[in-house]
Amino acid sequence: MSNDTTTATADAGTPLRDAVPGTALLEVEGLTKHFPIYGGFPVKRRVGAVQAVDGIDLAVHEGESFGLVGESGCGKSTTGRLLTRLLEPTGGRITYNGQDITHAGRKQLAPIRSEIQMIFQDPYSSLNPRQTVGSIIGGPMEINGMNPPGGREMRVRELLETVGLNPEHYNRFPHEFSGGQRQRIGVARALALEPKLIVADEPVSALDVSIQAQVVNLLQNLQRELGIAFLFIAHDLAVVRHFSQRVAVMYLGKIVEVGDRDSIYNRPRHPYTHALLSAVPEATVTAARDGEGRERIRLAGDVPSPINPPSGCRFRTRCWKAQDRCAKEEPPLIRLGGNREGHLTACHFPEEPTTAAREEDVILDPALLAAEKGTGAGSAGPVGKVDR
Amino acid sequence: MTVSPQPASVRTLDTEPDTEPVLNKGGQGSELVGRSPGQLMWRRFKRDRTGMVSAVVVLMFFVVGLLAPVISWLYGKDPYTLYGQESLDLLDDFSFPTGKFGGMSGEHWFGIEPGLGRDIFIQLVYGIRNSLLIGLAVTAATVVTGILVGVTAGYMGGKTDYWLGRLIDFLLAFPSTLFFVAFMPVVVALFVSPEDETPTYVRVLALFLVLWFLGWMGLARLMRGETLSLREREFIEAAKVSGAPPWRIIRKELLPNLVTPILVQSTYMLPAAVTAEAGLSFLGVGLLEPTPDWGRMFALAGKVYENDPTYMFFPGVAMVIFVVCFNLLGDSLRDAFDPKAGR
Amino acid sequence: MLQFLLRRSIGAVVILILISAFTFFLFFSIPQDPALLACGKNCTPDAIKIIHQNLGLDKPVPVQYWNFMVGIFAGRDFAVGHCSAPCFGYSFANNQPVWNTIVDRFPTTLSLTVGGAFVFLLVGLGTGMLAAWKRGTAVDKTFSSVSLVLSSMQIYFLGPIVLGLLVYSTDILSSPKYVPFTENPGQWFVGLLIPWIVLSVIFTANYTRMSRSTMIEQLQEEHVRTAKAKGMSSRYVFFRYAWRGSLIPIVTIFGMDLGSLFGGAIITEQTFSLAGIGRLAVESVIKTDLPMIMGVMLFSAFMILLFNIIVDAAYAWIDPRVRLS
Amino acid sequence: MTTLTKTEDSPAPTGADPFLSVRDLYVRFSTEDGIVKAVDGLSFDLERGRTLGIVGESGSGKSVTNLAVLGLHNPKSTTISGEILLDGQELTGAREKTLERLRGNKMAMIFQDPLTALSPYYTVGRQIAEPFVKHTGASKREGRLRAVEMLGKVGIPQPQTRVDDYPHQFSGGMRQRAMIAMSLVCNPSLLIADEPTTALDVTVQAQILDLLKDLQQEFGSAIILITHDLGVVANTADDILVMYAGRAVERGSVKEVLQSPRHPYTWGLLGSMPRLSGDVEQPLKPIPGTPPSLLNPPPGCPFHPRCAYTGEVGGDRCSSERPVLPEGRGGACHLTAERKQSIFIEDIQPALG
Amino acid sequence: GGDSNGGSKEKTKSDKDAAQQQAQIPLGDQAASTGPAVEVPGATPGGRIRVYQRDNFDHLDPAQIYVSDEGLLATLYTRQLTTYKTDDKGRKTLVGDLATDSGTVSDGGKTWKFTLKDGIKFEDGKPITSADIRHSIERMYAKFITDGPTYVQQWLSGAGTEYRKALPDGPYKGKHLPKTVLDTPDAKTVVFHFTSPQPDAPFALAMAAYGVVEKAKDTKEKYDTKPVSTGPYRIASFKAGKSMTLEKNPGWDPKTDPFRHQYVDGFDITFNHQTSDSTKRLIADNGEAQTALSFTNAVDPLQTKDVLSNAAAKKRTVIGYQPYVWQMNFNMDRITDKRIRDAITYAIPDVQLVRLNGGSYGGEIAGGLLAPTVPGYEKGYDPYGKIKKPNGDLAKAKELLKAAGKENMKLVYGYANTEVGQKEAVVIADALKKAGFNVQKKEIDSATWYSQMGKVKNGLDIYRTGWGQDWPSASTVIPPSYDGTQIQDGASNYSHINDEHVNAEIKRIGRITDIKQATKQWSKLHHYIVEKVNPAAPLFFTKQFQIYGSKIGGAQYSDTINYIDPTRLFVKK
Ligand SMILES: Nc1ncnc2c1ncn2[C@@H]1O[C@H](COP(=O)(O)OP(=O)(O)OP(=O)(O)O)[C@@H](O)[C@H]1O
Ligand SMILES: Nc1ncnc2c1ncn2[C@@H]1O[C@H](COP(=O)(O)OP(=O)(O)OP(=O)(O)O)[C@@H](O)[C@H]1O
Ligand SMILES: [Mg+2]
Ligand SMILES: [Mg+2]
Repeated sequence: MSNDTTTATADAGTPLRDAVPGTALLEVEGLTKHFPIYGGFPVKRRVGAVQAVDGIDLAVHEGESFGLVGESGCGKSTTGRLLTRLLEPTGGRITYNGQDITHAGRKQLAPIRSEIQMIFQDPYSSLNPRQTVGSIIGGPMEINGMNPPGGREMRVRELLETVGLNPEHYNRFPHEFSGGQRQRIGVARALALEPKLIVADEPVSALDVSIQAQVVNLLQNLQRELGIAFLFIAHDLAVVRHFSQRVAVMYLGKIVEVGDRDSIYNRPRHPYTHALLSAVPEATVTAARDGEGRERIRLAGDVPSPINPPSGCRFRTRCWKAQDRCAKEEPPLIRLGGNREGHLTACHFPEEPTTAAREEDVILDPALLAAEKGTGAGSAGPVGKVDR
Repeated sequence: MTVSPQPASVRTLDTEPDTEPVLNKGGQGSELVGRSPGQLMWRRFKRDRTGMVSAVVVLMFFVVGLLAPVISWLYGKDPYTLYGQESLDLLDDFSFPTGKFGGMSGEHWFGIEPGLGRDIFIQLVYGIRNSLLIGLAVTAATVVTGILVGVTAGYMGGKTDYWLGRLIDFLLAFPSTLFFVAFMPVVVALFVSPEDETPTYVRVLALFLVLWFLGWMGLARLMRGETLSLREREFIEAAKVSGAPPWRIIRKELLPNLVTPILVQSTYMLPAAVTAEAGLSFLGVGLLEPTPDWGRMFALAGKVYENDPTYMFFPGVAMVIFVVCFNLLGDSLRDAFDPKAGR
Repeated sequence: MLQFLLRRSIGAVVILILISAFTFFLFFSIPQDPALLACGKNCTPDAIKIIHQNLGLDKPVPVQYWNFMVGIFAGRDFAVGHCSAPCFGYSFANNQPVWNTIVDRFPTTLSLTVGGAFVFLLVGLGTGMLAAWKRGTAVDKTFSSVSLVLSSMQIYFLGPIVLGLLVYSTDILSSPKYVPFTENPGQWFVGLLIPWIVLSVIFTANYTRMSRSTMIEQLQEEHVRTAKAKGMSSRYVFFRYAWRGSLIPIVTIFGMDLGSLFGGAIITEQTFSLAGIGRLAVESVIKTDLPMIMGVMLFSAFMILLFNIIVDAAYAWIDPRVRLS
Repeated sequence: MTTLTKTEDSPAPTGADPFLSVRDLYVRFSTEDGIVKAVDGLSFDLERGRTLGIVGESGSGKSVTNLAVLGLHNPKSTTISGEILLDGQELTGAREKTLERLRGNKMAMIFQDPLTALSPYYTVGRQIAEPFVKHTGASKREGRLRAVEMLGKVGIPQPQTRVDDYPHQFSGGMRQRAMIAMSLVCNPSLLIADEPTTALDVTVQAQILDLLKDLQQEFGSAIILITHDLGVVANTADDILVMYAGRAVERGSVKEVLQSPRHPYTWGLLGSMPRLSGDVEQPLKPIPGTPPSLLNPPPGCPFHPRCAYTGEVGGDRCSSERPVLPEGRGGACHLTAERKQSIFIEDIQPALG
Repeated sequence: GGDSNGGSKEKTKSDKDAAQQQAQIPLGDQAASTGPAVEVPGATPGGRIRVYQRDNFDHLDPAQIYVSDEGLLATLYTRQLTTYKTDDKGRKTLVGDLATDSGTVSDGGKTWKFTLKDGIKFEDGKPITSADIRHSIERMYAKFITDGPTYVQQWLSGAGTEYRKALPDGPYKGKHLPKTVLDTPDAKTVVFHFTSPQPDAPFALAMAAYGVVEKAKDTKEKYDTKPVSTGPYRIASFKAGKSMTLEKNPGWDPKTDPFRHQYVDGFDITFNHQTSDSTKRLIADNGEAQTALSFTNAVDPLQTKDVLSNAAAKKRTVIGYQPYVWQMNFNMDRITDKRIRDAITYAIPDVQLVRLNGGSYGGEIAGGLLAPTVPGYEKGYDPYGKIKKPNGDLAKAKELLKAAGKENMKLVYGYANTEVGQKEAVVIADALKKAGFNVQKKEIDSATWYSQMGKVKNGLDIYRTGWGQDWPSASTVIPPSYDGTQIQDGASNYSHINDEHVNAEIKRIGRITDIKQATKQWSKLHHYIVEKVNPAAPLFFTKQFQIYGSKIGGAQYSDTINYIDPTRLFVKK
């Protein structure tokens, strides 16, 4: 087991903002996960599959925070669980530190288990209600045979302190803590093994904003001080923006756009990224009320079923720019002209790289359309587009 | 940033609390020891009067069962002596007790048994002992099997789950009472060569096997369901991510969380096992004379109640109390474990 | 739906075959010779040999099993004559065709169960729901405790007492007996009244407790609250929304109870001397009458499986989520 | 035009009475562990056609308040005192029959989780038609037609066929639309939406919020929008009520509250929200500590254990004296108005970016 | 004494009954054999009778009938060449039933000739001919007849199972017994040519098993469930294990029948009535129970007291001896020392067994091994002091065991696994333990009890059996039970006694054609067996204590049927 600390490659204490460091800690190529569906008559057999993750490529570098956003059911969690090898990939390759762990068994994974850890979404279900905080955090050390100087209990107390909990809570049970505190316990557990990479699956979605901020700050500090790399999964774009240097946008099992924070938030090219950004409610009166500055895109319906994803570009069913080509050809994830290095987009008809005021609102929702028409907010136009 | 473990309860609406309850109580100095969910349950349970009374009564049954030999020694009677035959005036020509109230006397507290003339009190004590022991053994075995199969199926999933599920379906389709009646003799025959006496323990073993064989599926299903839902809980994944082997996950993560349903279920299963045993004895395939047996007393009571109503009273009332208290205990336990599942 | 039924039926048949094999082979592992039963007073080795031949017991056990199974599906020829499918053979004890005996006994069990089930379902659900409705009141407490005490009774204990009280000493009701409904509905009713009462006393309690607790659970469901928020009356919410949800566990238990009762209410039939499937089972066990045991065992298992399927179908009827998935 | 008709100096209602008026509402639950003071002296008003956003963290009593308005609490374990006037009609002590007539008719509610809030056993159409049939005395057939109409209005494609679907056949967004259709079927004057979009994705959330706004314009209902997301309120509501530990700590119009908040808790909320346009270098400013237990809320100002400015108030006023929330625009805090303004401008605003 | 508690009046009555039962039965002539039977006083025709039975009638084919409850039923629907008739004074006579008289003997007792009456018909109106009688005998050689007595077959064609070889397929493949064995010279005459003198032939032929079967209607195996009637009633419907209804047989002519009546319109029999159930119903005497009885269920021992304490119910009872002695058989292959057998005999507390079986109404302590119904029975015969010391003589038992030097010897005791059986076992094991035995109880399935006891290697030391006479003669008790040449699987020498003197005596007495003389000799042999060999400890004689509904008339205990005589019953108006 290598005891190199990650701080060796990334300067401790300095923010790794917008960094594209050279060494990839974790690399994923064409990662695929299909959950089989059984049915049929008279003997049950495989009749189809949920294509939860369908060929994604990504790389997480040492010490960086890589954000993964997307709507519910698009395969974010599945990706996270594939990377931590909680799930067996259907296809593709996962390389950790140059080592292929795509199909490694429990024994083979043992040495790197401690290096990839996970933080979970639900602070209530992620802690065993029957174990004390001490054994929750100490358990992973015990499993991996770690005997830190001063003993495990010592170390657990240290960790509790690190995440901002009272070390005296060692003997308490999870139900005696609030959601935010529980999430800290989860963080301490992940830290116990001194990991190099933490996969955080929506670690703050279940928390109140005030608590969420506490946890985000905590994670951010950890990332900076310990140089831990994060795969940060979230559906809240604002949180991701705050925490991740690089961001990938997922849609229906595929990555549609990936790039550094600045490119994604300020110069998105994929229509879906545009739509996502425009849907985030902002707590500023000006932005919200006066309709200035921000475009307004309303997509119709929900994400299609991953069992029968649309052909070609998966977003085309909800895209206002979709054309015949989109149905036939799957757009590759490439760097478009005018994009920065590392900013890749999968779209045949990319948007202009600006989120500033658009010429038009995109409203695909028939109900909204009807309502807008009824109240005279907009005049009739081609379906899917309403002239302002 | 501590939370008081147990907020002091407020009695009246108007009383403004005068202590600062939330923060940093005992933050320094003595080590904070939290209350485990088990302890909380116990506290909640202690407040439930019905539950406590039932628990005491149930405990008494166990004590009586365990101490049967001591009671017998103190009482100076044993369950095998045919008192009514030794002195022929205790029973009349039709083998009914000659005395009033089924022959109740200072000598024979609950009277003597019609027919063989044994002492009812000590018979009942030993009957309870035997029934309880069998019930306990059956329950224990059923619970262990149920957990084993249920947790395996739930945790392993896939083919294992499928086939264990089919096994359960198969066994559930057995008509259970009929099976008991039909196969008690078979099971006995399997263990004893026809040349030897059937020792009581073989009958007990057969009873045990038969009740166990068709008894565990319900619990297994329950355990499977619980395991399936627990398996989805993220702390299991957390353990996996830190490389815990399956056995450790089952032992340390799953089982402690299954204790609750197991305990509640067992309290319901034990009286069921005891009454099932009694039912088998009624049908003539349970324990045989002269082994004292609660169920057989029950069955005899139903036959002689006209001539000897007293005889029905003791085993019958004891059985009703026993079953009622066990069920109440189960209800209370369930409430204590899960305060939301309303009564 | 059809597919579901078909699939379940195939599964049930497989289970029945397994049960038959299990029963058959287990039975033959007893050292007891079934021929002794048919043998009577002059049980000489020659006589036994003849009986073995007559009953087909001289063949190896797997062959006997095969013949038995063939008989069920295709019918079989016996010395006594042809026995058309479903043929479960002839009783060792009295040479009656097993199938006819079962068909003959079933109406008794059916009447006993249907009547009893009618009472205990109705009363059980009624009291349980009333208790849930009046939760925490004296009514609730009375129902709950009475049902608890009653459910701890055993049929073989309660039966004789009720008989003694209502029949032998007071002549309020007549002794239990079975008169076919088609023959005389009045007597059918009167004759089965006591078994129904006793059977339902014991079962009712279970249903009271069950329906009470599931109703209470359902009343806490969020969609029930929604219904209230829509302005629907408490009664409407109780009977439409909460009740529908509480049906699933009740149907499950009811199906299981019916299945096992139809397969022979052994103790009840024994207690009241009713010649149903349950008595048949006990008799044939006492006599080690293999074909009859096999027949009854399979019949009972069939009933259990049948009701399993019915329950599953009922789920689909109750819960559209099941129906459409 | 403003909802908050009462100004600080004129507590008496002026002109037309507000459509909904809650005065001094207390809701207490007796539980095994003690008495939960879920709502503790809450007052607010709401006029027709306006939207009131109630924000506050989890457990601050938002839902309890609104369930109290509908009278949906279990009377056995709940004590409710205070006044709830709906269109001049007293609701707190009202008989169940009266409430039944109002619910789903004059006042309606949309629940957070549309999957559990819709009965799985009946078709969407039936569930929508039910209150209509009950309150208007329409026939079943008319009810069904109305359900189809409402489904169409909330933007469900092919409402004639979807009306016979069951909730589980709908997607999350569609279910919430069905919930909305159900609550609007009798043209209620008051619509309470309890976190209607929390369970939904951002894109769908935006659809639903737009829909609510449009429908409000059409029906002219008063809306209470409960949420813990200030962004949602900012987009949708006219006025804001900030709740903390069962009490209202600040209220005002959206503009007022977001632009010049007057309570440290509101500052905290604003400071802990990450923004799309904020400075990523700047760490978030979380509120320290955890929400208080309602079994035993802190005395005085319930926020004081987490408040950074208690020192600026003289003595132990914060921990002993309960600050009052003035009628109309204001915050329940012992800090002086000037001090509040200066703290906000100097400490808080810069961090918000 | 053990029966000190019993009502003395009943006791004397049953003593008298026993005396009648054991008297020699004269053979009736043609006059005695003609019908119709003497009217039962007060009898009126009409009405139906409900019958509560515990067990199903497993066999209806007469040839398969050997047990008493089926035998009782058979008196209603089948007729044999001979039968018993009781006169108004209770005297029994063996008379011709289908035959005109009780038979004519010749050839030193080897040849018996019977002539059929006129007007005897089957259910379907066909006259009964000698060919039918012949067929009835011959079909008993067929393989499907596995139950039932074999006396006549063996007398005709050889002992053991030897006889089957004479006609392996029965009459079904066109073969018949030769004329030299069974001859039917004309339609009315049947002649049996036995291989040795058989003075008891008319008695044997009175057994239900020799009932006539119509040749044209013989369905072989199926006949067992649907026999053709010749008696006053026929089987209208039969649902095995559930119910049976009997209705009047139009083919039966009372004028031809010397003892049966046809008062009631029919019987409605239901099975599954445990004795406790039938007794309770009959004591209560409510509704249909007033016209009900049980053919064979005795009063439940647990309810004997109820019956006796209820004056109305007590009036509705009958009691009589059954032809059994319950005895505790010693497996003489295993217990070879007579002292041990004696010790066991002394130790068993007979009175407790009697009590468990209903007290003095269920039985009476036996001193010897011949039942009171068997000619040759001696009242008061008590070589082991069982009647004097009804609770056993443990001191003597211990002494004997000590003398034999087998203290604490292992004793495997088999008992029937029934409710009473279990209790009896407790009592017996308790006593034997006290006497110094190491008792190993072994419960045995009661349904196949005798088949299992009949195995030579049954692995048991002691076990209870009761052998009933087939007709009132010690020749149907002593040879089957104590003939040492008959030890084989399935034989009824349950004790495996093989005493040369006994064997020789059995052979000798069997050849005596003078019944009276034979009876004396049997009695002597009985003494020898009990006192000198002691193959079985006498336990008790069973009594049948029955109760019937208040509207039933004509109920009388029959000592040939050993239950209430069903042919005499009528419904009171
Ligand atoms: N074990 C499984 N079996 C079958 N399908 C699954 C399984 N796990 C996930 N899926 C399906 O895979 C798809 C992706 O799921 P995933 O949990 O990765 O989404 P997500 O992006 O994390 O969504 P959310 O934001 O709701 O957490 C979904 O359609 C889901 O239903
Ligand atoms: N029936 C009840 N019995 C006891 N306590 C209750 C009950 N209902 C609510 N509470 C308590 O009242 C407090 C306020 O709850 P409420 O549901 O109003 O919070 P909320 O502001 O809606 O939070 P969220 O944002 O999580 O929905 C909580 O502490 C809750 O635990
Ligand atoms: Mg997820
Ligand atoms: Mg809420």
